[in-house]
Amino acid sequence: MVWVGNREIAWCPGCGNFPIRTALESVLKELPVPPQKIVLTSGIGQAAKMPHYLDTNFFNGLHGRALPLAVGIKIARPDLTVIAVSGDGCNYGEGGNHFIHTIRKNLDLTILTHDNKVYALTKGQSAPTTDRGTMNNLDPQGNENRPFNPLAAAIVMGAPFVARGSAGDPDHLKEVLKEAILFKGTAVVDIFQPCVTFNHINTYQWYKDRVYRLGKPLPDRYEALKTAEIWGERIPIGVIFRDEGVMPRQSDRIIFREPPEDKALGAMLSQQHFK
Amino acid sequence: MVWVGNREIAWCPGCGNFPIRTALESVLKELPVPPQKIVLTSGIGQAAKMPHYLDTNFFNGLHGRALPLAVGIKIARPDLTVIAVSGDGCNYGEGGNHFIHTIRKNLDLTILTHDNKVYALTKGQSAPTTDRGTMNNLDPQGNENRPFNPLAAAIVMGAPFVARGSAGDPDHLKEVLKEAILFKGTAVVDIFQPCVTFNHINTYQWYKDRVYRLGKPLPDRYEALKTAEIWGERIPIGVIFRDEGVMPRQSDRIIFREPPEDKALGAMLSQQHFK
Amino acid sequence: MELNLLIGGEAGQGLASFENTLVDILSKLRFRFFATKNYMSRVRGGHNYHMFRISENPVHALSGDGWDIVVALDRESEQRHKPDLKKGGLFISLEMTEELNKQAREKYGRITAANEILSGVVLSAMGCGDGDIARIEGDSLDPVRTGFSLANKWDVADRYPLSTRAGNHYRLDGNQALAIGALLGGCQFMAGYPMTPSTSIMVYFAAAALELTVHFEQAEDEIAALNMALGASYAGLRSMVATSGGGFALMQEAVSLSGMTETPVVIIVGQRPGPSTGLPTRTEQADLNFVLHAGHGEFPRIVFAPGSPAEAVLLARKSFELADRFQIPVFILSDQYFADSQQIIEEPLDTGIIAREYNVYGSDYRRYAITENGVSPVTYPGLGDALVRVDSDEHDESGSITEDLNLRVRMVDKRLAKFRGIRDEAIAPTPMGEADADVFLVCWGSNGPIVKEAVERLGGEGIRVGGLHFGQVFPLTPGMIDRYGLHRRKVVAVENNATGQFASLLKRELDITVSGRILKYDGTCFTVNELCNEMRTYFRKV
Amino acid sequence: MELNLLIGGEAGQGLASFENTLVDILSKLRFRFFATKNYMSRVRGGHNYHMFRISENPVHALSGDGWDIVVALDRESEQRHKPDLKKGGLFISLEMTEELNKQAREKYGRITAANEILSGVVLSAMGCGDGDIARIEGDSLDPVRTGFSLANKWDVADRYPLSTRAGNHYRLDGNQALAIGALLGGCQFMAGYPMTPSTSIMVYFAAAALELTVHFEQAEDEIAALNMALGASYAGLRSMVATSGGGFALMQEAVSLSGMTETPVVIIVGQRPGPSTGLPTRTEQADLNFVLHAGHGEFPRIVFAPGSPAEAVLLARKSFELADRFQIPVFILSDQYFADSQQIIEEPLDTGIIAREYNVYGSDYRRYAITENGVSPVTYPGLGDALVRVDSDEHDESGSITEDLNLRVRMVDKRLAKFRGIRDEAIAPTPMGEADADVFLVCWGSNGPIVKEAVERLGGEGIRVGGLHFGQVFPLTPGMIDRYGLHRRKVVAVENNATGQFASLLKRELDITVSGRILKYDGTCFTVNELCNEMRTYFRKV
Ligand SMILES: Cc1ncc(C[n+]2csc(CCOP(=O)(O)OP(=O)(O)O)c2C)c(N)n1
Ligand SMILES: Cc1ncc(C[n+]2csc(CCOP(=O)(O)OP(=O)(O)O)c2C)c(N)n1
Ligand code: SF4
Ligand code: SF4
Ligand SMILES: [Mg+2]
Ligand SMILES: [Mg+2]
Repeated sequence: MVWVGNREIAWCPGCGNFPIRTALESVLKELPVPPQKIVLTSGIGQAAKMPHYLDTNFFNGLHGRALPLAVGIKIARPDLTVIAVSGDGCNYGEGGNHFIHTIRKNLDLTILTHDNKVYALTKGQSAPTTDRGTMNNLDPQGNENRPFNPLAAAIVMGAPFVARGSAGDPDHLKEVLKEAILFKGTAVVDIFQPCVTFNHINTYQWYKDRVYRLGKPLPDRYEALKTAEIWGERIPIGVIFRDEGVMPRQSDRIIFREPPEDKALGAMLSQQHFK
Repeated sequence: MVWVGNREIAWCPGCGNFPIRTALESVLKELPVPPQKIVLTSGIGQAAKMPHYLDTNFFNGLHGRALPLAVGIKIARPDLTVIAVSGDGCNYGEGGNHFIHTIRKNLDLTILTHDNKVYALTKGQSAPTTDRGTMNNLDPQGNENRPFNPLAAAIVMGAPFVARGSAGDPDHLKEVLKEAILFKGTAVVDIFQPCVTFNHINTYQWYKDRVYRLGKPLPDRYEALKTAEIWGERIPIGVIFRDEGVMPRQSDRIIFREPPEDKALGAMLSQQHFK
Repeated sequence: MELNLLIGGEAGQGLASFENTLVDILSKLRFRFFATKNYMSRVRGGHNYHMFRISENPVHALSGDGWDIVVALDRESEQRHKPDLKKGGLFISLEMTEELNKQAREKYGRITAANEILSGVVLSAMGCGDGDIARIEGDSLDPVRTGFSLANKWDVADRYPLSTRAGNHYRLDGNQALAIGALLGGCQFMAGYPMTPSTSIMVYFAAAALELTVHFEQAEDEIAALNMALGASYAGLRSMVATSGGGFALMQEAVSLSGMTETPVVIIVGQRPGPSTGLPTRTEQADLNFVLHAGHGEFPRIVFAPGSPAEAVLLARKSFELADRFQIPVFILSDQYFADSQQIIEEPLDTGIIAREYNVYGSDYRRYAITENGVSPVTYPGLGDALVRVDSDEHDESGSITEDLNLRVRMVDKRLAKFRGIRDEAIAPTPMGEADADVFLVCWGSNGPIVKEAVERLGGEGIRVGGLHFGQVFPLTPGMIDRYGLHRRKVVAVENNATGQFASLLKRELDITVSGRILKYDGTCFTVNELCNEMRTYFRKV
Repeated sequence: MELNLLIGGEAGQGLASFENTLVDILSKLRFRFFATKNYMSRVRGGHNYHMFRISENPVHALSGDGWDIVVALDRESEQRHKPDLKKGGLFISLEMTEELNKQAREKYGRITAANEILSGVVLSAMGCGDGDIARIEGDSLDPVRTGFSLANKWDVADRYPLSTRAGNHYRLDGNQALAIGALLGGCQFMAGYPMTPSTSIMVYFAAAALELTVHFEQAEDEIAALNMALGASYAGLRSMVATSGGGFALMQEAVSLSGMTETPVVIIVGQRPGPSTGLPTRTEQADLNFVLHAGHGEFPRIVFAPGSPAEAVLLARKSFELADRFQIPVFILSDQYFADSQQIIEEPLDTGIIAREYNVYGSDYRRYAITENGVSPVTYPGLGDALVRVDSDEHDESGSITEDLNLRVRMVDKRLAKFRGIRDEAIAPTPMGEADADVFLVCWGSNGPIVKEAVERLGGEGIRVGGLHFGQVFPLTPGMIDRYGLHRRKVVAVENNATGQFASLLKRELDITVSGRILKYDGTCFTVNELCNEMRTYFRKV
């Protein structure tokens, strides 16, 4: 059992989820809003347990469905800071349709994905981000699918803020997370997360040998796209794309605790009312 | 009622689906395989009725699910020519998750989408490709979502063949369709299809004023991406990206009518058998 | 006295506009009517027809007794429907409507005036003259008068004089009634993906969002729709979705999520003939079992099936109250026939809006505190010091994942304990006909008013039958029916499906043996006449 | 004589490897055993335990009578399970296993040797000596002998001498049995998305694909999985999917599609406690209703629920035959307890592979030709001149969309007509205990063997009870049970759920009143002892 403070945490010792949790916890503490005004949504998987290990509101829902929950919450309550956090299988696999369409909605949301390139909770199958050729119990001859590039997909869907962090560089990760959450609009962050139990390829050391921090975000979408697709000996992390020009929708209209007035509804109803 | 030959067709007179049907029909006739070896899959919508109006095998399945049907068929029967054809709502909306992941599978399939930028069969709601600001009964204040660009998405997912056709240019469309179907690998074609009943913006004339034919496909993915995103006064059609380098998987392994042999299964079973 | 009218033609010929024009005039003139339609799943062509029953008495079903007037906008309509014209009825042929169109174009410069001219013909047949049409305004007035002259020419004026009229009333179709009920129930959030026959609920809600503090969100799929609604409900808004069988199929996992997280939500399922895509624009009642058992695992629910727009307003409103009270999913079963039938409502509607309560708790708040009745105190993020932690895994009182198996049992018991309160609230079925008859017809949902009229008609013929319409189909409690002594009577179920799903439910839940099943599954509704015939046969056989 | 052993510890401490080592040795030595496990939904930490029952008699359930040996790899295991150690039983403490690990490392240079040493202790307790272990090969042999010495040291050698052993047998867990049954049934295509407790069926199938002409495809989600399987089935391969409640929830629409298009498919649902995510690694039988009513609309289906691996092989094999024969979806209900229990099968298995038939038709082929028994001739694309046209809308005989409402009725009748043939094929329940007892226990699925042993044990005590295990839970026909006169007896249902879903089904389908329900829903299976206690209480009350 791993304990952090007086919390028992159900992750394996050494899991990349721990530094991500620590980074997120300190960012949440530094936000200009109290924890009561923050809601985390998540799906099912190891990463999706995250909300249980932080002191905020949360809705830990279904595998793959963290995003539509977040959309419903944000539309209902523009006053809340809404962050969806789940694994790569959850957000890009089972939940892939929500990933592409939530971005298109242009709400002021943060989408965090722990990218361990594996279905960890179910013990090691290929995730959308798994490299070709990777072998596991359901891919005994090696995964044949081209890996899904979440950052490139997010850019193409029109996300105004697209970034990558790494559990192996927690200080940098903290900065990225903070910038993402404070960004006004849909912010997408993919986070490299070593899974010490099931992923023996993309280890801390593997990332350490490759990852470098980007400087300023790239202003040009195509440059950003190219950068998002850099993979191999050198892999960039940081804010890859940031577009200030887009105003998120729906930030002003308050309907919570503002029930429709009898009079207004009466006026509508009167069209069906014949006296 | 519209009749084509002795077929009654349930589309509105003037619908952009007619020229697409004619083009597809003549391509199918020119293919080096008999109609018995061709399978069309489709979902639900106006476009999805297409297979009923052609003389091949078909599986007209569920709204949004033309692609997994096609995947199952192609894996079972590499000897068949498999074409999935449906509307933009079907393939990119309800079926968006299959769109992105089917491409990653790299099978020898063709994916055709009639892009009328509207949910026509349900009478006019916004589709994923609908422009921002478009008004309709469910978007009385105008659609707020960024439009989905299917070609850009396909390129980013790694599709080796990505093209656009237009019902308003049937000769060109026919060429594009033929090239797509003959291509060995996943070929994605988005087809502009005027809906004369529900889409009063993207009309034949609108396309006529804008559409131009591309020359050779662009060899560079980023150039192709840029081209895929050109929108406005001038809109390119044609094969935007074509990568010969990728071999589709699974074209060789025949299992149809080759049931496992008693002996082979016996050998496996013997691991569980103790004498 | 009544007038039964059918107008048939192709999709795209303006049948729906005619319906709107006529019912609008009828409503304004306070005529009692029932209107419904039968249409194909295509935008142009095919064969559609709209049916109107205009009467001195309140009418809420098709009589099935033949047509007084048939209007054929194409040859197919003539072939199909002219045979059902009553003796002495008026057939308005293609040629006659062409004359009508000509006048519309020539006299009024707009083809839509044809709708008003034809309405004038109908009004004249009903005995209306210039004096009656004061409530019709502006543009329409003169074309209606043209219709009067045509009626004279076609010798149909005053043939079906309707003297009594309704008072103060509402005119609604089933989907409007559901949407209004939802708004009255304090619903502020709806997410949806278009699907016949429930799309128009979304359309109504989206339109309401222009005027009221409510929101409609078009989702990328039905999975997202229900998850969004659960998110919005969790965040503080009464929420709903509406769909049909195939879309509801995609919502199953989130239904179970609602059950586990105890997040209230209202789910409207507009039934159409299945399986799968089936007949997308027709009617059926074959998803009862699917809705009763939707979602994996065990959790409490309520299923309503209103029979009339008035009941729909009432039950939709109540659904939101009960969903919140018990923190459960509440289902409303509708169908295409119900959704697309317009009629007038003469009973008064309670139009007061009810709303969610917003209680504030401190930092020791536990979302799943175990209570006697299974219902935990609820609050929403950002109110007071409470953190609201909800979880799809089995959880402890504070919402944290648990694998404590004793606690698991207590949590199951807590959730299922709500059934007690739910059963206490059960809404009794509506009795019809003779309370002490030997034979009882039972029905649910849209068949209610049809069965009611059939029971009354049979009673008029001296055939003693009782009837029960179930507006609440689940749970079924002995208290709902004990006064009717159904165990001693012959029970006949009337259902729009092929297997008699409600009949089986009565067996399972209340040990009632249904001895006869009158089932229809061709995609159309029953008519009163059809039901009466079935019952007469039944009595001959018994 | 038998030996009951429990080993407990954290996830990641090698409990599963120990289980594998021990059952492997036991199998080779032809001991009769039953092994199952109880584990948490995490990869490391928490509390897991594995249970073994090794016996002279065939054993297929946990006895629940206490443990002869408890091995605790951590303090929590000691606290939880030492109290259940039988008087005189052996407790192997943390300190003792540490000694064992030390020997493994020092003597054999590999920690995994500890599994063999511990197995040696157990074997010695069972009376094994050097002479018995000839069938154990190579590396393992010496560590097992080390275990023998430890057993001597701990004074447990020969304490539970097991003299009789099984003959020729198979060793399988529930999921292996299902996968093997599927392969024997000619299944060549499986698509899936990982989900406990069904993932290992996929693992087995994916491994089989390395050797056999079958294919496993990992899908992007469960919706895709079932649609792929339907595509493959349409194209010519017997196909299946396996999942659990939440994944099955996502397959509902495609279930209905299978019904409408008459595309055969086999669907395995491994149940776990819900609603929603619930307790992902525990056991329950609460998805019966969900599976019975899965998919919108009305269409025929069969639902099996095997109780033993042998029955699982048989029914899985048969599922493919019946799915093809009637062109329907066939469901197999399993659960985590069933999936994860390993045992030996002594009855002979029919290991002949059956296969689909490939008939060839001409150009006048009609996929949905209406026949007396509802089954149309079937062929596949590319065989002969036939075109194979299938449609999710209502369709005519050739597979074209139709809105002909008379044809609609005939097509519904055609599909439902298959129920007649299906009912004729119904597999009778397995009787247990006294055929003329006044009290009958009924159960389904994994409870079968537990109830069987309980009934026998009670019989041994002079308590006369009969029992019926239903391997087929739907449809239920009078013919399946008429010889047992259940209407005259007291029927008690045993189910792993909180509401007694099968009991309600018996009421609805066969009008059998279940007077007692023994229900368990804490995520664990029944033990024989527990059931016997419940029954003794029941008899005291009656
Ligand atoms: C509908 C559904 N399908 C499958 C599962 C089983 N399941 C639980 S977690 C998981 C994969 C988790 O992978 P990922 O999202 O990458 O999270 P990780 O465990 O790697 O952090 C799966 C398939 C489920 N809970 N629900
Ligand atoms: C699961 C499900 N949801 C909704 C529908 C209703 N529906 C039928 S067609 C359609 C949209 C069709 O749009 P598109 O795919 O673009 O086809 P088009 O009619 O425009 O050619 C919808 C929403 C359905 N049949 N199934
Ligand atoms: S299995 Fe992998 S992802 Fe899950 S907790 Fe362990 S190391 Fe982390
Ligand atoms: S509604 Fe639009 S897409 Fe459908 S048939 Fe008519 S024109 Fe074509
Ligand atoms: Mg992962
Ligand atoms: Mg479209």
